[in-house]
Amino acid sequence: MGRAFLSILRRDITLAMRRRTDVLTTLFFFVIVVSLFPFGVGSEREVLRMLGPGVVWVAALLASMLALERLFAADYEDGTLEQLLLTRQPLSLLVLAKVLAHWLLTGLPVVLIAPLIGMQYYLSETAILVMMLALLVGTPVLSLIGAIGAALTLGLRGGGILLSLLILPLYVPVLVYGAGAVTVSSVAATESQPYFYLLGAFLVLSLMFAPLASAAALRISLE
Amino acid sequence: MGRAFLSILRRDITLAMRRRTDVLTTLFFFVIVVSLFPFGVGSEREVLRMLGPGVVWVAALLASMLALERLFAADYEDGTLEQLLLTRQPLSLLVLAKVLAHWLLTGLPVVLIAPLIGMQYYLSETAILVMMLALLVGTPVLSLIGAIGAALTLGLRGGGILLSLLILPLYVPVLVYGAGAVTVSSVAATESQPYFYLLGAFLVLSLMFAPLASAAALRISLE
Amino acid sequence: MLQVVDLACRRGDRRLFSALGFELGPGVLLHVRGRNGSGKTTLLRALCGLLLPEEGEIRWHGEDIRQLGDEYHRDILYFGHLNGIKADLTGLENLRIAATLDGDRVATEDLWRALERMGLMGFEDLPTRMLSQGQKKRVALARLVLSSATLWILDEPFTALDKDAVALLQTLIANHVDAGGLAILTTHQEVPLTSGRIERLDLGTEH
Amino acid sequence: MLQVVDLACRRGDRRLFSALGFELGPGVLLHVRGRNGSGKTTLLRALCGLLLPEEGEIRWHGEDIRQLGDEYHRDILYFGHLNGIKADLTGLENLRIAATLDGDRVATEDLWRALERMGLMGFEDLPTRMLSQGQKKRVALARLVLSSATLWILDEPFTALDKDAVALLQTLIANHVDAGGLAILTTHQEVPLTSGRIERLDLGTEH
Amino acid sequence: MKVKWFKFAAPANFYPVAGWLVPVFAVLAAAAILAGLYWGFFETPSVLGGTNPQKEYYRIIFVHVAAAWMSMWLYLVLASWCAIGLVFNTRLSYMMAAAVAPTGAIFTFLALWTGALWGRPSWGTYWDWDPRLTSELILFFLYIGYIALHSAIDDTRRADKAAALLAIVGLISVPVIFWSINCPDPTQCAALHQRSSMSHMDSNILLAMLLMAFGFWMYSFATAFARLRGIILEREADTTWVQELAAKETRR
Amino acid sequence: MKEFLAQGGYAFYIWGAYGMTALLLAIEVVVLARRRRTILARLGRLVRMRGNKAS
Ligand code: HEM
Ligand SMILES: Nc1ncnc2c1ncn2[C@@H]1O[C@H](COP(=O)(O)OP(=O)(O)OP(=O)(O)O)[C@@H](O)[C@H]1O
Ligand SMILES: Nc1ncnc2c1ncn2[C@@H]1O[C@H](COP(=O)(O)OP(=O)(O)OP(=O)(O)O)[C@@H](O)[C@H]1O
Ligand SMILES: [Mg+2]
Ligand SMILES: [Mg+2]
Repeated sequence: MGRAFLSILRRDITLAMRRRTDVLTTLFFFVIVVSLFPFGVGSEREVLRMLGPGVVWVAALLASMLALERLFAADYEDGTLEQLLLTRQPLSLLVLAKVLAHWLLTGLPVVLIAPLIGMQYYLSETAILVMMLALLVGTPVLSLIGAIGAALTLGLRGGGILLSLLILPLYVPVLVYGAGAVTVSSVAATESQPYFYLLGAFLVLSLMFAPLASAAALRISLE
Repeated sequence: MGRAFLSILRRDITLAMRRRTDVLTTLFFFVIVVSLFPFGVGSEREVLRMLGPGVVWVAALLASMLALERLFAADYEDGTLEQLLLTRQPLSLLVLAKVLAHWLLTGLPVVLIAPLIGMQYYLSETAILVMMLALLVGTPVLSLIGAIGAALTLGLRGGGILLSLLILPLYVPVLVYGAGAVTVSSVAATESQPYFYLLGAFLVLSLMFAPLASAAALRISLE
Repeated sequence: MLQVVDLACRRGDRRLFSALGFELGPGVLLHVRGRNGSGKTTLLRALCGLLLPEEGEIRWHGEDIRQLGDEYHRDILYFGHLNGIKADLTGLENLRIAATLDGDRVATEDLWRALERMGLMGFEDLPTRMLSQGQKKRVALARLVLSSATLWILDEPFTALDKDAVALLQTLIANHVDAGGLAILTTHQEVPLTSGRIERLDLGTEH
Repeated sequence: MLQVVDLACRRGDRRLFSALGFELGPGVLLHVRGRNGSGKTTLLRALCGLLLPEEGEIRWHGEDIRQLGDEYHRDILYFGHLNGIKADLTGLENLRIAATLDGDRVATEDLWRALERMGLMGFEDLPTRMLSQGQKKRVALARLVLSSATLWILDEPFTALDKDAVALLQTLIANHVDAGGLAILTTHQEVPLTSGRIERLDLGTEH
Repeated sequence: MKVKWFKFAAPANFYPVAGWLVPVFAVLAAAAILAGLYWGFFETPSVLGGTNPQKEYYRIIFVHVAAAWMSMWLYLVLASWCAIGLVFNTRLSYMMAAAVAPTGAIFTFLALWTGALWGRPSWGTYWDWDPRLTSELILFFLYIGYIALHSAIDDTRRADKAAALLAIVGLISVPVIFWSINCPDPTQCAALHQRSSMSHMDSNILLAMLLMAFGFWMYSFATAFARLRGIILEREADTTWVQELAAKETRR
Repeated sequence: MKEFLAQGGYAFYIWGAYGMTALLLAIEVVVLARRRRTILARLGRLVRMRGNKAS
């Protein structure tokens, strides 16, 4: 079982590395969306500082969601997903491996680039640190929840946008507490502690249930 | 030639109507993205009024871009695009038909729902009117420019996000003048006139060149 | 009519064939043969103008097809590994669009008849997504019934078809060639080809 | 070993077959026949458990396959219309992952040998995207060489293969069946099947 | 007397039962709604006292509250049928779920719309990012998601199951979403909008409101069963009983 | 009557709310009825087709 998990993980990472752009594009998308706002909103320092956390989180949400669309799609189209269903491994384990790979390739880079973005929006150093932490705990939740939607919309025309319709509402709690933690940290960094407890709880819950739900959804979609 | 144009136009609209949700999902995506911001930013009236035009335009950009990803992809995957290349019709004409269908299905609904969004962000009535007009002139430009990117990234893995990387920067002028027109209109509606001239000029230019460029890009992608 | 001069094609970093030359007059069927990966599909796509050959020239009525452009497209019909039909449209709609784009004004009755000829009675009104592998292929091949093109380029048209369909397709090709058309095809299946003049081209021998 | 009781399947709003029943012991090759759209693919997918039949039951060693779940997957190998290989990985990598997921620990040498056996010498290290139609199919079929599954379910495995590959695949199937395995396959091509006991199942007669 | 309830789980048997029930519920709905409207418009004061007086516009309450209640209740019903369908694999429960969804979406939209029209005179704005309003909006998105997913898949069996799974995931998330919007700061929650005066509400108003809510409930039954009949006919089109029925209908 | 319709100057809001409610519910009922008719018509056509084939 462990070997199967690792094998899928390695496979997905290799695939992404073959097309090296894959990793970079999510990142660039995130950066571009965040950088677009000042064009639309104006570039006053106070305004941007207030907007910062919200914009970063919304952009992270969108980036994660966009990349999710392809989470199972490629495997579905070339028939490898069918084959994954027919192996002797528990499907939810394989799903977890795929989600982990996905997060390593799209979520983690976003966390790492956050300081740069924070600077664009004149955030303080504590705020930037809190933002990185919040993203670190929050983005895996996004990937896990998103996997359910990706599995459900597999192979449907216009799937990408349907997917966003289905899962963006489910992302709201993460968005609220993720952005909240950063905003509150401007008072004192410790203020954001309860936010992190909640984000952590979301992570644990989604780790437990999302792979099962995604596996069930995949079985349905491939019927 | 006219018949071929109409035939493609009708085909793409029929295809979208077969899955009636296609049209609605772009719309709902737009609405959802716009509604997400207050969760991240907070819901003070003054802040939201300031953000409104920027958020609406960024959301329109993203919605148009996401839908664009599938503009040629479906035709590419099932081989119909290959066949379009081999007809006796000028390819740029067929491309124009496809872009027009795309705009009717995704751009126009966004224009029509804008007033509702304006209300969520406490915009004044003139501002809402100006926003609708600006979207009406600006969204076709987005579709036309996007088509070039869509043609270039055809069949590449992670194409969606690569596409955004290529075309979002090109969208910036439209974003700046589109959002600018709305913001400026809070002073006086006539203030926004020069913005509209510019948006109109963008539209004319992209109508002339984008179909040709897209056709050339398609030829390259299919080699 | 079709003249291939000193053609060379490369995929990736392997040169598949070079100095390939032949000439085909009306009423000829060319059967391109070769083992898997010998470059048949590559050659056919080059003949359509979808792929730029590395060297050499392809002439149609004496003119380079790159100069001819859309005019050349009027005279050819290409059928590749992909079916080229939209899964969400019915067989009828697919066929109508194909005909319109080829510039032919075809009556709906003719479309029905073409589909019926392909053994799709009762399935014309289903989205092709709901058809089996072979039925999809039949829908795609219905274009042959209506086509007014002179040069047919068919890449493995027989796969996934059952016996009846194979026989039908054979007749179609034979009729086309007998009427002075040109056909170029590949197939691995043992299909007896019985048309006017049959030529064979073997690829991949140098490999 | 495999027992099909009173099976009925429906696609869309058409019932494809009903009251289908048969039993296969070891060393049997079942050739499912029928015209395009008669339900062969549907039956094969149901036998894998990928598709829930409308009625009836499929038993493996006397137990319902739905109860068996992943245990049943250990014993079967399915090969469908899609190749199930990743275009961006090389043939070798594709094969290694397939073997790992099947739970077998396979040495790299065996992988090389399997690919060589399929006539892919010199192509093992290319991303499969760069292979021709038939070569892709060969990569996918290399799984058969390594497989330890008892029941092979093959949906049109011969399409796109050239003569050598067809002959090779025939030998593979024959060896498997002679060694007490079970194979179920469909094909429209005229391929002489020469294995232990051959049974035929004709679908679509009621249509 | 022992009733074999599971007998009705077969669409063929439930079809006539539903046909029977539709007019009954329709009549009940019409009666309750008319009575509620009468009571609401003619037996209630035109100004509600208090520190912050509500003028005539408070009469929106009769549609607003009824629609808001139905929107939440119907989602619960929808998700329950979906769960039953997934567990017992009964076709009828999926059909029930699909039949309820559009009505639920309509009521959700109405709660939003009427709330907005109430908010303008009462709060001075059509929309506010108040927790209850916002979660109603999200509920609307969930309904739309269910319907969109269901209609995006044309293999009905897959559509049923996939949409059912989505509905259940949504059901689990609704409380979390509601609570996260309501308490954007985990240490203290924002106030709910006007949770207050239900207990000391004018009894006439209460009566009218309850009548309207009952009427909407009955209306939901009627439309859901009517839609269910359509769905059954569509999906069982090639069974003999439907064909006999169709033959009978056309002969008439 | 006029006074009733005016609703103390809040006619727009009240009738806007009730009007939309009435409209949507009415549309739903009409759509349901129309859909039933089309389904029956299609089934009828199917029956006739089958009948023709049998005879
Ligand atoms: C979950 C959905 C909702 C429920 C259960 C609900 C329920 C209620 C109830 C029971 C009242 C009467 C409060 C009282 O006792 O005075 C009320 C009032 C009101 N609701 Fe809602 N509502 C919901 C959604 C909405 C929405 C979406 C809006 C706006 C778009 C809205 C706007 C209002 C307004 C403006 C009032 C009048 C408040 C006042 O007294 O000034 N409600 N709602
Ligand atoms: N997704 C689907 N939805 C509805 N009907 C379908 C679907 N897929 C296939 N069908 C129908 O089911 C029937 C059987 O299809 P199936 O793919 O099993 O045929 P087959 O015997 O494998 O044919 P072929 O030889 O062409 O591969 C066909 O008539 C087709 O119209
Ligand atoms: N996209 C590509 N990039 C690089 N090389 C390619 C690509 N496509 C094909 N090739 C190589 O070109 C060669 C010829 O491929 P082609 O598809 O023309 O073969 P074919 O004769 O049609 O074979 P088959 O009978 O299997 O269809 C193959 O050896 C393959 O490795
Ligand atoms: Mg080929
Ligand atoms: Mg098949």
